[in-house]
Amino acid sequence: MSALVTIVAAPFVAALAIALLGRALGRWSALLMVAAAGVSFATALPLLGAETAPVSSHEWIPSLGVAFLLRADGFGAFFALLVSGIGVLVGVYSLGYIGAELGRARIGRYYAALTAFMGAMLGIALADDLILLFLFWEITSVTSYLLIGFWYEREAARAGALTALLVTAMGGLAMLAGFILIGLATGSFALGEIVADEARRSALASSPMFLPALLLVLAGAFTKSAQVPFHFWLPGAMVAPTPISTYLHSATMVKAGIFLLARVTPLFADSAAWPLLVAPVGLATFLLGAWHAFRQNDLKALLAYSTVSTLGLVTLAYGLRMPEQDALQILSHAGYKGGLFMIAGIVEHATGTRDLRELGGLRRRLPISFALCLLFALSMGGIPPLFGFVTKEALYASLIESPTLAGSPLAHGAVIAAVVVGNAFLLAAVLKLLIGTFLGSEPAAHSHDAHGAHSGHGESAALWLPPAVLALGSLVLGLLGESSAIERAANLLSSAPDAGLEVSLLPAHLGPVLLSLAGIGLGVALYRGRSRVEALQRGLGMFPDAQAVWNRCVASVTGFAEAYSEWWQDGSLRWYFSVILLFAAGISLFALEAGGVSLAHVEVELGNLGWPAIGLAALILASTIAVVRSETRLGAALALTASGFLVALVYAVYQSPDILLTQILIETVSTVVILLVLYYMPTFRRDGLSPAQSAWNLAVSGAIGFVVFLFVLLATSPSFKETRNLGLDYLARSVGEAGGRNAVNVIIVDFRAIDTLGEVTVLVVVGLCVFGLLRARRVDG
Amino acid sequence: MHESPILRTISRFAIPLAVFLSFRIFMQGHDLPGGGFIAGVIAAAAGAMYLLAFGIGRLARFPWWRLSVLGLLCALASGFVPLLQGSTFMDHVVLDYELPLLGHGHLPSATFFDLGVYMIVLGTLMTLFVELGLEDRPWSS
Amino acid sequence: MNRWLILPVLVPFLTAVLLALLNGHPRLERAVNLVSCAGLTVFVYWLLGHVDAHGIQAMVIGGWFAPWGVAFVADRLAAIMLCLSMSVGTVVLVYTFFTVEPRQERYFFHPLLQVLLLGVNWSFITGDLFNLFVAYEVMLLGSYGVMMVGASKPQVRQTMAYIAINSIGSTLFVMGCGLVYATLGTLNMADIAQRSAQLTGERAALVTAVSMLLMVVFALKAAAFPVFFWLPDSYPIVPAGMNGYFAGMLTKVGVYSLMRLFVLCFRQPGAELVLEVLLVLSGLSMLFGVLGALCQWEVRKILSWHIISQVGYMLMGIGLAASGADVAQAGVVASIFCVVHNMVVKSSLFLIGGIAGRISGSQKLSEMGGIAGLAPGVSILFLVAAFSLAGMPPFSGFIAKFVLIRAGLAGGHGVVVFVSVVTSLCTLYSMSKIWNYAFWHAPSVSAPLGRYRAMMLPTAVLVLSSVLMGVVAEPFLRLANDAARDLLDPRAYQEAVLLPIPEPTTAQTSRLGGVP
Amino acid sequence: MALVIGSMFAAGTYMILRPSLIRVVLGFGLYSNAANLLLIACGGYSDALQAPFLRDGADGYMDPLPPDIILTAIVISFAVGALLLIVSYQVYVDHGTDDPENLPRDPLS
Repeated sequence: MSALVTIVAAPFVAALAIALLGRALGRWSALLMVAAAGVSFATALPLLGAETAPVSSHEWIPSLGVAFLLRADGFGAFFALLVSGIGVLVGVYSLGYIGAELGRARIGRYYAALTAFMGAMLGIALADDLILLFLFWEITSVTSYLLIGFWYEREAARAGALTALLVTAMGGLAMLAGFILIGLATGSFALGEIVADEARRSALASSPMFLPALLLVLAGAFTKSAQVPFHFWLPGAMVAPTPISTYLHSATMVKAGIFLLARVTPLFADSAAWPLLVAPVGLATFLLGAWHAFRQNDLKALLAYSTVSTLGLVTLAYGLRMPEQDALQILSHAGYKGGLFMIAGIVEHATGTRDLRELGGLRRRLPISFALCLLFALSMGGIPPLFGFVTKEALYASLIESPTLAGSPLAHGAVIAAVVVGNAFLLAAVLKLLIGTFLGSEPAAHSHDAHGAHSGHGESAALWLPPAVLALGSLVLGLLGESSAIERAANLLSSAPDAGLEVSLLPAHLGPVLLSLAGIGLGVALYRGRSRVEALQRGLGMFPDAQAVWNRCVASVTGFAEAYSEWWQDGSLRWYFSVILLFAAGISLFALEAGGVSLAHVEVELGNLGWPAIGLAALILASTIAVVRSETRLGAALALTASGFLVALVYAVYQSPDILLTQILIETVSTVVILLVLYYMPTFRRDGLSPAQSAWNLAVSGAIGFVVFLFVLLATSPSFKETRNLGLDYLARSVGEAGGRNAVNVIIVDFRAIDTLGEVTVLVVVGLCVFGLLRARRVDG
Repeated sequence: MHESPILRTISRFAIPLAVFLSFRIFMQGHDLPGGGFIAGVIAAAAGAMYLLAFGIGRLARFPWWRLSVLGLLCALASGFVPLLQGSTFMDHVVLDYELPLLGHGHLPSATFFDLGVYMIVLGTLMTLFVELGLEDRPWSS
Repeated sequence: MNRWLILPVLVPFLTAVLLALLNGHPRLERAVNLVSCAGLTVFVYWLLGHVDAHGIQAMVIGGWFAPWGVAFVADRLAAIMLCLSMSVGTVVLVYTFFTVEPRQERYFFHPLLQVLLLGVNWSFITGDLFNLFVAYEVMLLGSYGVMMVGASKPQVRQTMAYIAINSIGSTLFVMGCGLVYATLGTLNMADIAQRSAQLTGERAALVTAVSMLLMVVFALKAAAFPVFFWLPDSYPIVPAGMNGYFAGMLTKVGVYSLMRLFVLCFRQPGAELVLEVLLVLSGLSMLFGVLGALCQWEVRKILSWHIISQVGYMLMGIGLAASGADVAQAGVVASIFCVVHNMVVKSSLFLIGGIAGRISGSQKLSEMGGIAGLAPGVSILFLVAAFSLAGMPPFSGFIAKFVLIRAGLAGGHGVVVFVSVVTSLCTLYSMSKIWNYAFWHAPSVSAPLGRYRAMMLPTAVLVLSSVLMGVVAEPFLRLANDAARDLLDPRAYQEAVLLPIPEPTTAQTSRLGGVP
Repeated sequence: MALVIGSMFAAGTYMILRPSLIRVVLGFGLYSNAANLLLIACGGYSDALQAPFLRDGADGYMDPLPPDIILTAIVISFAVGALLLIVSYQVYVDHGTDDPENLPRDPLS
């Protein structure tokens, strides 16, 4: 089994083991998860040095051109390392976070889902076959659904989980359609193959499917990484346990979307549509996220919005055709944001609340957390010498030299200004978090036990070790920022290895520094004047409130569904019959019309039929009308019988004695049955239908009658009737081969005896049904 | 159900007549109009007449649905035998038999089929009649 | 072996008779019923293998020649359907052992179940239009019986409506047979394919119109829009367990007949009109089926409405058969795969619904909750089945959706593809609605109300096979591919059925021992 | 002929749309008769033809297939009709009304 398969398979195996042993292991399942993550990490590490991206291909569904195809280029390997590395930390962290009091079975399910999710993320990182990618993609959606709903007794948890599932699944479906379009246009689902093959790429670019495919794939990416206008599901998902928020909704899953952007950049980025579609969305998300982050008082909500914001920034980078930025930005963000989430978890654990208004002065009770939080905050704020500063500098640098924007100085300036402002808001937000939580004085309102199981914990090693690792990394990478190793790595690991990205701690140019300083200054200013800003924000309200829009959509759809099904499926036989019959009549008329069948070639053959037959017809009509008009049950029944006998006479005209006899007998018997039942049934009432209803009934009846009339007229007229039919064969063979002179009877018991068998079976079953029904009622009550 | 004396007297003649008729028709199956079905219906009609004339008591005791099921079995068997004999389902075979007194004769499988149909029709129709007859009670409640 | 093609019909036939005679000995009945089902299941799987290896098998009842003798034909599609019918039937039977009430067994539950199987198998294997009608009637009678066995008030009431609606269908069916006979002079399907292909002009158009009438009949059976009324009103009252079989098979018989007749049989110029109509109906069925499901709050009702939308998927595949050759192929493949996937998953969902009801004493979402904690095993089964139905990978539903969307996009039918995607999103929504209320949520009961573990076994079989079809889809797709090829090119079918016929013998040598 | 069949179908339809179960059943009775007439008509007619009791040769007879189909159809529709009748009788017993429109709408109630 190749290394790539091992990377992906290890977590799934572990997940299965946990699912089976979960009850026994309880919270120690974490160790299995950590082990699996470790294995994946260790296996992925050597892939970095590889000259050519290692590939592992296994057949899956050849008839659909879908293969189990894995490929680890620099960016993929980087992503895999990120996922598995943070997986280790989250595993350890969960060990400290998820208390045993939840019950072993449930904890087991938690770890099973979490580990399976990790496997799926690794799959996304390495999948080279688009359909395989989609498979892992959906698995992450499902597992995330289950994990967000971990505290499923809470309404908020269920709602948040459902919204997240629906939004991401919606994007996923669109993405699948997009992938299929790509596959149809290029004739392959293997991404690496498509990218490498000039012919395939141009085939896609020139196909009319290009724009639809682009839009659909973007829909998938944007929903997954919570870009405007799909950003609303992410804050809602914060009801999940903090390790989940850390891992899924900050460090990895939400980055799957931008990972996808990186993957399809080579296919789409050269088109004119790309920057116009991607960059604005990214910028809007960046600003909106920063704006909302600053106003939040719930720690996790604040972090969630800042996450949205950063994802927007990276999307912007892709939109401006600067994919070389991605590894750098993703790494630093995963570092400080993951860390901050973990800190938030520790704080909540210790105090039982996440509300900044109830927090403060925790630097004494949680000194380590305070130190770590300080580092993360500085990194997030882009303060030297932390890694966040390095990455921000790099971003500013390439923004300034962006060739995509070079065309229009106005847009160029606007974008740069917007980015600075956004960063300022983010800095202000994180300052608010840091200071509001750890500095100042501790509110007396702290009730250590009010929040039950979660309150009163200190900083156990399992809790602070993982963020410490992240903080250290952020510090070290920052200090190493000057070394060429980092720069090489940043290039090697990005999705555009040879774009020549420049990374340095000491500013090479003046521009980026000025921008950073401006941003920092503005941020501090914002923080100091936060009361006024917040007042302004309150004034604006939750604008724009995508969540509300979404809710309204869902509500209106279900509302419409309710109205429709109440109206359509209203339990009224009359309505059902009418629709069915009208449908039959209408659709066959439509067919006749479409086929251009005309009555021109139809000769009516009354003469052929002879007068007795015509008289008979008149009688049948009379008795039929009698059935309809009769006001008494008996009259109607007998009229029906009469029409039956007359029909029998028609058979006589048609020279078919057998059915004549049968018809008469059956009519008699059914009359007996009807009379027997009528004996217990009520007498006829007037219909009491409104004129409209009667008119409707008449219309339906008329339509049916007309269509049947038409069909019979056509089918029996010589110009349409097929003359060389089976009947002749039967006549020819009845005597010779079946030895019967009565052809009809021979058919009944010889040629088509099986029909007769079925017919009598029906009789028997009816007998059984009636017996069962009446006896069950009479005997067992 | 109320039984009238006239009906009874008529039935005394009619029922045996009907039974004979049904037997006759059943026998002339293959060549002229007839066959198990019609015969069965006629027999059932006789049953109905009996039911009306003499009340339901005696007839109710007989498990008519079993008769129809057995009839189905009979009809199936007629198709099944040829299958066992290596021919296809419902192929026509003639069972030749030797009886001590009657000498040998032959019995086409179609006859079994007709017999089955006869029993089915009779059984089912009688089930309907009897069950409906037994329903006799006011539905005011 | 051809003469043994009768077995899928004959075995349930004899079993039904036997069971009726055994009435009153429930243990014995169960044993016989199970043995017969299991045995026949083995046979039909063997038959599938045989047909797959040696091509289409045909026999003519009574040893006559088609087209005037009634032919039984087993091509790949028919064999596949038989396998599913018997597998689901057996599984459901085992399940009902834990749910059926003595009262129901006393009044012919077991024989009626066999009659149902008989009718279903019969309609799969027959190759004659009017014989199909007879088979349908047998099947319907079986379903009537099973539906109202035990004769509770709602059962009898809804069965009445069900019978009435189906009577309309039967009348139209008879009319259709008569008109087909008048316009084509034959009832044998292979012969229909042959003769209709030779028609031209107005006669062809008339045949199309007639076939349109038949389409309505089968659409009614398949519960397609706008004639699905009977389904949501009747399925919820079918005895627990049996509703699994109903949901799995009955509508699919209609879909199967549509495939059989409109892909294989009717080939007159202009015949694709029916397929185009079907494509439109498919979109509407998906949409209005799933919409109906969205606003239900009772598990069985939700699932029943979803059947309609799922039928839409299958019809979409059939409808694509009107397009160019390879799209048609892909479409029919998709349709077949959808049918297979849906029989398995939909049945399992109804069975799981029954278990959930057993656990929480109700199937109203408002009265359920916390099953994920009460019975993790059941919740896992549901999760898999539900996500499979919603088309989530790596289960069979995903493959079905994938091949279908692929075929649709290849055919350039963007709209109906869009509808199908929206539908599967809504499906996901209502599945997770069940999950949110019945499996999550605060528990409605402190402990499971009834014993349910034994019921999980048969259910698990179905769920696992759905997983299997998703993970190793290739062999199933290969089979579906060949089956679709058989349908789209009728020659093999005709050669198998319409053997060269000797001239009529005028000699008076009778086969009945010499009636002169 | 076509006229008769068409009007019989119309009448049957009118019957089954009326708010009385018995009338519905009778309507289906009309349906089955009409359908059978349609079948026999589809066999084609000419007064030259005679009943298919074969002497020798195979021409000049009525088409024997429709009668066979009709026979089956008659019996089946009779059986189903009887079942429907008895079931609706039980419905009447349960709900005290023979108007399908007055029955409970919810299948489960």
